[in-house]
Amino acid sequence: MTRSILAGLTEFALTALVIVLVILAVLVPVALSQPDPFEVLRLFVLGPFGTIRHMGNILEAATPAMMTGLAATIIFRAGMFNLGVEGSFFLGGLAAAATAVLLPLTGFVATPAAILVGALVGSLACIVPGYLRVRFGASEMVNSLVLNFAFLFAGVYFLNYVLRDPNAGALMSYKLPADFTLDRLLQGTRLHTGVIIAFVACILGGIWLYGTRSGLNVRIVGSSPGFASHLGLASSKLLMQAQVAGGLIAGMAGAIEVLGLYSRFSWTALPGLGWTGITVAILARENPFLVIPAALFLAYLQVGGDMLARNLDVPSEIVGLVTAAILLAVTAAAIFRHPAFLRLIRDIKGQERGA
Amino acid sequence: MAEGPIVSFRQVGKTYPNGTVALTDASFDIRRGSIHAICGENGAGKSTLMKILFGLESPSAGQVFIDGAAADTATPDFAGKHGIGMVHQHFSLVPILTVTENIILGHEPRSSIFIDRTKARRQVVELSERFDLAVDPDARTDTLSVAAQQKVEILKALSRDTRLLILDEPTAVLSPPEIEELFNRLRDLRAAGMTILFISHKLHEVRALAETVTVLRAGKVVGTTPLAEVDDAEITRMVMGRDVDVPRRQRQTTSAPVVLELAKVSTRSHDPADRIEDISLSIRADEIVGIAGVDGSGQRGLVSVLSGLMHPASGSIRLSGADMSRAAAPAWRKAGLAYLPADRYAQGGTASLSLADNAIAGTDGDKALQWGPFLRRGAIRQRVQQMIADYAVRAGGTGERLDSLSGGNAQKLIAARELAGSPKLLIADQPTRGVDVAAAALLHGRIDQAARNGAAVLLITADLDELLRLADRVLVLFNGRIVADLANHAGLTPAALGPYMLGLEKAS
Amino acid sequence: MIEFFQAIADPAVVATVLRVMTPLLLAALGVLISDRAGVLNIGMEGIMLSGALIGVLVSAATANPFLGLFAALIGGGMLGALMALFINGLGTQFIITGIALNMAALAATTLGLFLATGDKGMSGALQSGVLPNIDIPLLGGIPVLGPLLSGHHMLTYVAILAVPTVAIMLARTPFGLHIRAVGSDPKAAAAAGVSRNRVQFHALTLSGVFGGAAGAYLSMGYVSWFAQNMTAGRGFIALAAEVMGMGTAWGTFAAAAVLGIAETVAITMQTKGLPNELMQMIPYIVPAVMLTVYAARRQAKARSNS
Amino acid sequence: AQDKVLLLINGALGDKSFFDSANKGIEEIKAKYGDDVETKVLEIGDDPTGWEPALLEVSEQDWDLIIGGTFSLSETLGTVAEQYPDKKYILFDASLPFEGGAYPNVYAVQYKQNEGSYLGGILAAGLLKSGLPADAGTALGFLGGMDIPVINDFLVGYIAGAQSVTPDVKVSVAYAGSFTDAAKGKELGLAQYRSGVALGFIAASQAGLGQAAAAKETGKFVLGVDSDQEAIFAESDPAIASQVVSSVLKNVDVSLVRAYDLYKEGKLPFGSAETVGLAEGAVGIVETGNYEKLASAETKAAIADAKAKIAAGEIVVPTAFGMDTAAISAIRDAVRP
Ligand SMILES: Nc1ncnc2c1ncn2[C@@H]1O[C@H](COP(=O)(O)OP(=O)(O)OP(=O)(O)O)[C@@H](O)[C@H]1O
Ligand SMILES: Nc1ncnc2c1ncn2[C@@H]1O[C@H](COP(=O)(O)OP(=O)(O)OP(=O)(O)O)[C@@H](O)[C@H]1O
Ligand SMILES: [Mg+2]
Ligand SMILES: [Mg+2]
Repeated sequence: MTRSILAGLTEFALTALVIVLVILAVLVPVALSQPDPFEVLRLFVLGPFGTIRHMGNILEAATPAMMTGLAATIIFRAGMFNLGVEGSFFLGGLAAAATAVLLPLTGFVATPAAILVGALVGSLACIVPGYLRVRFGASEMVNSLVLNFAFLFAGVYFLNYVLRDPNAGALMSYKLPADFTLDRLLQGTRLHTGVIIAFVACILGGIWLYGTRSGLNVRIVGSSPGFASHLGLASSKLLMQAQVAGGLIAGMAGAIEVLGLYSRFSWTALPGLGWTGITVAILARENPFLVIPAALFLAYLQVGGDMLARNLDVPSEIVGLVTAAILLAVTAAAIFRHPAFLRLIRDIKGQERGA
Repeated sequence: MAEGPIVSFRQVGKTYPNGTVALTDASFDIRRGSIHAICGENGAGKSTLMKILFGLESPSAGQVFIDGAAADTATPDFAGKHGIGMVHQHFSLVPILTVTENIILGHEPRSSIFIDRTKARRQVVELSERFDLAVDPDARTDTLSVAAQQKVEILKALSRDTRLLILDEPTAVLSPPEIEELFNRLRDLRAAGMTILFISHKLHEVRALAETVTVLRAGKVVGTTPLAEVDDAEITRMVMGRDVDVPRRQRQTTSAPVVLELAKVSTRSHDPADRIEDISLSIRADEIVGIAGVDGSGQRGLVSVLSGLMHPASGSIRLSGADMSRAAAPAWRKAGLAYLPADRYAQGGTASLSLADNAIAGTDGDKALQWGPFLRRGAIRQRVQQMIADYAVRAGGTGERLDSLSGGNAQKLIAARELAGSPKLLIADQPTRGVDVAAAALLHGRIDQAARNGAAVLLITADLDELLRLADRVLVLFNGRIVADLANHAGLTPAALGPYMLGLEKAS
Repeated sequence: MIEFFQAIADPAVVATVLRVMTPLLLAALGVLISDRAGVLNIGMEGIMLSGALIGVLVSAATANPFLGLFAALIGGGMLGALMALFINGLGTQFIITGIALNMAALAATTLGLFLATGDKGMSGALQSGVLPNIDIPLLGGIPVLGPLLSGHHMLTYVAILAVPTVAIMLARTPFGLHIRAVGSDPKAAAAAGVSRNRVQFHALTLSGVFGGAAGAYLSMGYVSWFAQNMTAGRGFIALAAEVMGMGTAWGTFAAAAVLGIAETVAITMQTKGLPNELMQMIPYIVPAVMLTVYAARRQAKARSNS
Repeated sequence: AQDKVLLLINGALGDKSFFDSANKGIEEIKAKYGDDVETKVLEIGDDPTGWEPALLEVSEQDWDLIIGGTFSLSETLGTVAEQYPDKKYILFDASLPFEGGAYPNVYAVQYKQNEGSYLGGILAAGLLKSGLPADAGTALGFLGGMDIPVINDFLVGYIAGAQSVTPDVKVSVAYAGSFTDAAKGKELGLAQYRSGVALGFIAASQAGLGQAAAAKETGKFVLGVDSDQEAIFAESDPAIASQVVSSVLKNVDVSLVRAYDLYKEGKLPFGSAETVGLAEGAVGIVETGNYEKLASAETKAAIADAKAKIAAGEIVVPTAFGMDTAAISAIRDAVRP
C-alpha cells in the first residue's frame, strides 16, 4: 500500500507540475497585458499563501470539495456514473437548514442532528437514480442529471413556502439559530470544524475502500460486474450501498457548508459544489486519499483567481478558463501515459521494491 | 515479379512504446502460393509480426519486402494496396452490424453518396459462393455462432482482391469438425493461388495444413523449415527450447461417493448456448468428467445452472445430497464450488485491481485474512505471495494490476484462487485456452490434484487433447442434450468424438 | 378526450411545442451523431452557447443573419473538432473534455460579449440579425392543417428535416456505417481500416455544427440578442433527449417532442396560477419517468425471453 | 485629500438594470468630483461563499468608502464592517439592525420600488382602457424572474396601482425561474399574450426581455423595469422599442450620488438606514418616448396625482417585504384572469 501511495504521490506531484505550466500558458498573455506582469503571476501563485486568512480561504473552499469529491469517488468506484452528488449537496444543505429552523433543538445535539438530517435527506438525490438503475436498468447518468434539477425546484418550493423569512429582502430562510452553526477554528478566518470532518471522512473513506472487505467488494462490483457475479457477491446490494454512502456524504457536505458558512439558507440555484466534487474525484483518480490534495489544489486555484480579480484589472472569467485548461491538461493521457512519465513511475515503484 | 518470395522479413525488430521488446532481428521468406505456419509460445511475437505485415504496427527496425520491393509500413492503405487480408487472433467484427456491413466496412460500394446496398449484398453472396463459406448476409453479427463469425472474418479478409491471407490462431475457438472444414477451405484457397500464413499452437494442425513452418521464440526466429524435414519432437524443441514432459492423469475406477447429481435438468432460453434439455449426469469425488461439443451446444447453460447464475426450468440438482436446484451463486460457493471461467477477464478477475485484490476476492469471512470488517494486509500479502510461488506466476509484486500480467499468468493466479481450500466441485471451462505449454501442464497438474483431493471435476474444453488427457469420462453435448457418454479408454480418439459432436451419431 | 385533441390541434399550442423543441431537437441530433460514434458530446451546452454568441456577433458585423448562422455553424463545428482533437489527440476523457468545454464556453462567451459590447449581460446594443419564419405557400392554404404546418421558424423546419436526414445518413451512407462501426467497436473498425480518430473527428465536428444551429436558434430566432448563459441547461436536456431516444434519430425526435410538450404544459399551467417551482419540475421529471419506464419494460421483456 | 471609493458588485455588470445603475452612479460621482475622488468597481461574483473573503480583503486596503448592495450581501457586509470600525460602508437596497448604535460606520439605503411600480400599474391599467389597440387584450401581465421578495415588491405595487384605476383588473402572473433564460421568458410572454394579456410588466432582467421579443412578434406590449428599456432597443431593434410603453425605474445611481454628496458635506447619517422613493427621485417611471404618445391625458394626470399623494404620504403603497408566501399567493389569486 505504501508503495502505491508513494507512486501515486509522485504522479500527483508531476500532475501539479503540468498544471503550473498550464497556468503559466493561460496567465502569461494576460499578465503581459497588465502594467506589472510579475505581480499577476506572484499574486496568483503566491498570493493564496500570503496570509493566514487566505490560507483559511483555501481550506474553507476545499472542505465541501473534499466531501463531494469523496462522495463522487465512492459512487464512481462502484462503477456508476451517478451525478446525484450535486443534488445531494443542495438537498443536504436545505434539510440541515430546515432542521435548524423548524426543530426546537438546543445544545450539543443540535448541530449533529441537523447534519444527520441533511445527510439522510440529501442522500435521496443519489439514491433515487441509483435505485432506478439497479432495479430497472435506467441510465443513472441521465436520470441523475435531470433529477438534480427536479430536486432543486422541489427544494426551492419548500424554501419559498415553508422556510422563507418574510422579513428578509430576498428568498432566504429564517436565521439559523446559533446552536446549529459549526464552531469556528481560527481567528480571522471562517474555518470551521467541518474541515476536520472532511479530512477525517476522506481518510476513513480511503481506509474503507482499500482496507475493508466491503470496500474491496464494492471495487470488484464497480470494476467488473461479471467477476462479481461469478464470486456470488450481492451486486445490487453493494451498488446501492455505495450510492447510499456517496449520497450521505454529499448530503452531509451540503449540511456542513450551510451550517459552517451561512447564517441563512439562500440557495435558489444548484450551488455547483457537486460538480466540483466530480472534478476532484477525477483529478484524484478516484482515490479517497488523493481527494484531499486534489480538493486543496482546486481551492488554491480558486483563491488565487479571486485575488487576481479583486486586486488587478483581470476579469474574473479568467479563472473559468484556467480551470477548464487545467482539467484538460491533467487528464490528458498524452502527458500522463507518455512513456517517459510511465518509466519514471515504474522506477519509483521498482526502487521501493528493491529496498 | 511473380518469381521469388511474396514476402521477405529482413532484420525486423519491434519495441513497443512501453518498452516491451516483442521482436528482434526477425528474417525469413514466405513462398508464393504456400501455406506457411508460424509457431511459438505465447508472447513469442507472432501476432506482432503479423500486425507489422498487415500494416497495423510499424517495425522499429528492419524492413519488410513484398514482391521483392521494400514496402512502406503502417500506412492506412497498406494492406489494401498489397492485397493482404488478416483474420485477427481476437475477433474484429463489429457486433451491431450485419454480416454484409461488416464485410464491406472500409471499402463500401457506393452509388452517389449512399452505400449501394444491392451491390454490397451481391458481393457478399458471390464471395461466399466462390469460397464455399456459407453465411447469411443479413444476419446481425452478434447473433451468429463463433464458427459462423469466423467465416465472416475470413470472407472479410478475402473481400479485397486478397492474395495473402493471414490467420492468427483461427482454430482456438473452433471444434474439431469446424476446424476440419476450415482446413478444407484453406486448402481450396491455396489451390486457387492464395498464399496463407497460419498461426497455431497446435502441432498436429500445423502438420495437417502447412508445408513450411517458422518458429519464433522470445521475439527471435529460431528457424524456418519444410515440415517434411522435421519431426514433432524437433519442432517442440524449437518452440520450447526444452522438452516438455506432459503429465497424464492416472485413471482409476473409484467407488467414491457421488458428489454432483443432475436429474433431467432443462433450461428455457432463446439462446442455444444457454439451453440444455434433460441432462442427467453424476460425478463422483476424484472423478473428472469432460464435456465435448461444438461451441454453443449448451455448455454455457450447463455452467450457469451449476454456478447459480441460472435456475433450471425443470429437473433437480444435488450437491453432496443437498438440493441446489434453486440455490443462488453465493450458496453454490458456500457449498464448495470452485469455477475457472472461460472468460478470464470478464468473469475470472478484474483487470484494473491488484493481484492481491484479485487473489483474495470472494474469501469473505476468512478469519485469517480479515479482522472484523478490516483486511489484514500482511497476512494477505503472505498468502498471495505463496500463491504466486506455488503456481509459478510471473509477476512483479502483489500490488501490480492484474492486466499487467500476461494471459497465462493471469489464468494461473485465478486458478490459484479458485483451487485454494479444497473444493467439492470444480468447474474448469477452457482452463488453458491461449496458455502456453508449460503453464498448461501446470494447470493440468493442479486440476488432477484437485480431483485426487476429493473434488468432482467438470471439465469443459475445446482442446480434445486436453480432454482426453484429463477426463475419466467424456460426455458429448449436442443441441443442449447429452448425445454420448463414453468412458475414456485408450482407444478413444478425437476422430471418434467427431460424429457425436456434429450430431451424426448418438450413444449412451 | 375530444377536448384534449382540440387543445393539441390548436395552432398556437403546436407552435409553442415546435418552438420549445427546436433547439432541443437540433442539439439532441448533434448529441446522437456523437454518441453513435462513441464519444457522447457532453460539451453540447457550451457549443450552443458559443454558437448563440457567434451568430449574434457575425450577423451584427455583416448585417446579414445568414452569414451569422453560417458562422455559428462553423464555430460550433470547430469547437466539436477541438473536442475531438483533445479526446483523440491528447487522450482526455470525453466527459472531462465536455465539462471543461462548458466551463470555458461560459467564461469565454461572457468575455467575448464584454469585448464586443463593453457589456457582460446582453448584446442589446448590437444590431444583430434574425432568421426568418417561413410560410409554406401550398401548405399554408390548407384549412386546419395549414396553420399547424406553415409559418414556423426556418430552423424549426431544418430541425425536423434533419431527423430523416440523420436517420438515412446513419443507416445508408458510408460515413454513417463508419460512425456505427466506430461507436460499437473501435478496434474492429480499425482492423477494417476505419480510423476511430478520423470518424470521431468528423462526427464531433458535425455534432458541433448542430449545436451551433441550436445556439443560433436561441439568439437569432427566439430572441434577437445574446444574453449571458442564455442556453440555461438546454444542452443537458438535449443529452437526456438523446438517451431517451435510444440511439435513433426518430426516437430522438419523439423524445424532443415529449420534452417540448412537457415544457409547454409547464408554461401553460403556470399562467393558470400553479406554483411555478413545481411546474418547473415537469420537464425534468418527465424524462426521468420515461427513461425508467422504458428501461423497466425492456428488462421485463428480457426476463420473459429467458 | 483624495477620496477612494469602491463599489462591489456581487453579481455581474451588464444586467441592464440594478448593478448597471449602481455602476452609473459611480461614474456620475467620478464625473462630478473629478480628481477629488478615485473610484473603482469590483465584481465579486454571485457565489455567496466568496463575498466575505472579498469584503475582508478590500477592507484591509486603503479605501475610504466601500459600497455594496442587495439584501443577500447585507449580513456579510455588517459582519465585516464591525471588524473595521475605521472604514465607512454604504449598503444599498438592504438594511441592517441599527438599533442600539450598532454598525455606526454603515449607512443603508433602501428603495420603494413598489412606489415606482404603483405608477406603472396606473399606467398599465390606464393604457388598457385607452391608448392600446382595442384588440390587444383585456388583461395585464407580470413576469418575474423568481418568486422572491424584491420581485414581488414590484408585483404588489403594480397590482395596487392598476386596481386604483380599474378595481377589478385582471393580472396574469408568471415567473421564469431564471433571470437569464430569454427563451423561457419569451415563451411565458407568448402564453400570457395568448391568454388575453395586452401588456406585461417584465421584472425579470434578460429573461424579461424575452417577453419584449414576444411583444414585438404579437404586436402586444411590455412595461420595462429598472432602466429605460425602450432606450436599450431604440437603435438595435426599433420594432421592440416601439412595444415598450414605459419602464419602472429604480435609480440606484441617483441614490448613490445623493449619498456621496451628503458624505462630502459630512451629513451622511452613518449608523442608520434611509428609505428613498419617489420623493428622492430614486424610483419613478419613464415619462418620455412611447409614454408621451400612448398615455391618455387622464392617465398622465392620474400618475401625477399619485406621485404627489405618495410623496405626501396620502397613499401608502403596499409592500411585499414582510408579507408571507400565503399573503402573496392571495394577492395573485385575487387578480387571476
Ligand atoms: N496493449 C498492451 N499494452 C501494454 N502492455 C501490454 C499490452 N498487451 C500486453 N502487454 C504486456 O505484455 C506482457 C505479455 O502480455 P500477453 O498477454 O501478450 O502475454 P503472452 O505472451 O501472450 O502470455 P501468455 O502466454 O501468458 O498468454 C504483459 O506484461 C502485458 O502487460
Ligand atoms: N500493444 C502492445 N504493447 C506492448 N506490448 C505488447 C503489445 N502487444 C504485444 N505486446 C507484447 O509483445 C510480445 C509479443 O506479443 P505477441 O502478441 O506478438 O505474441 P504472440 O506470439 O502472438 O502470443 P500469443 O500466442 O499469446 O498470441 C508480448 O510480450 C506482448 O506482451
Ligand atoms: Mg498472438
Ligand atoms: Mg497471450
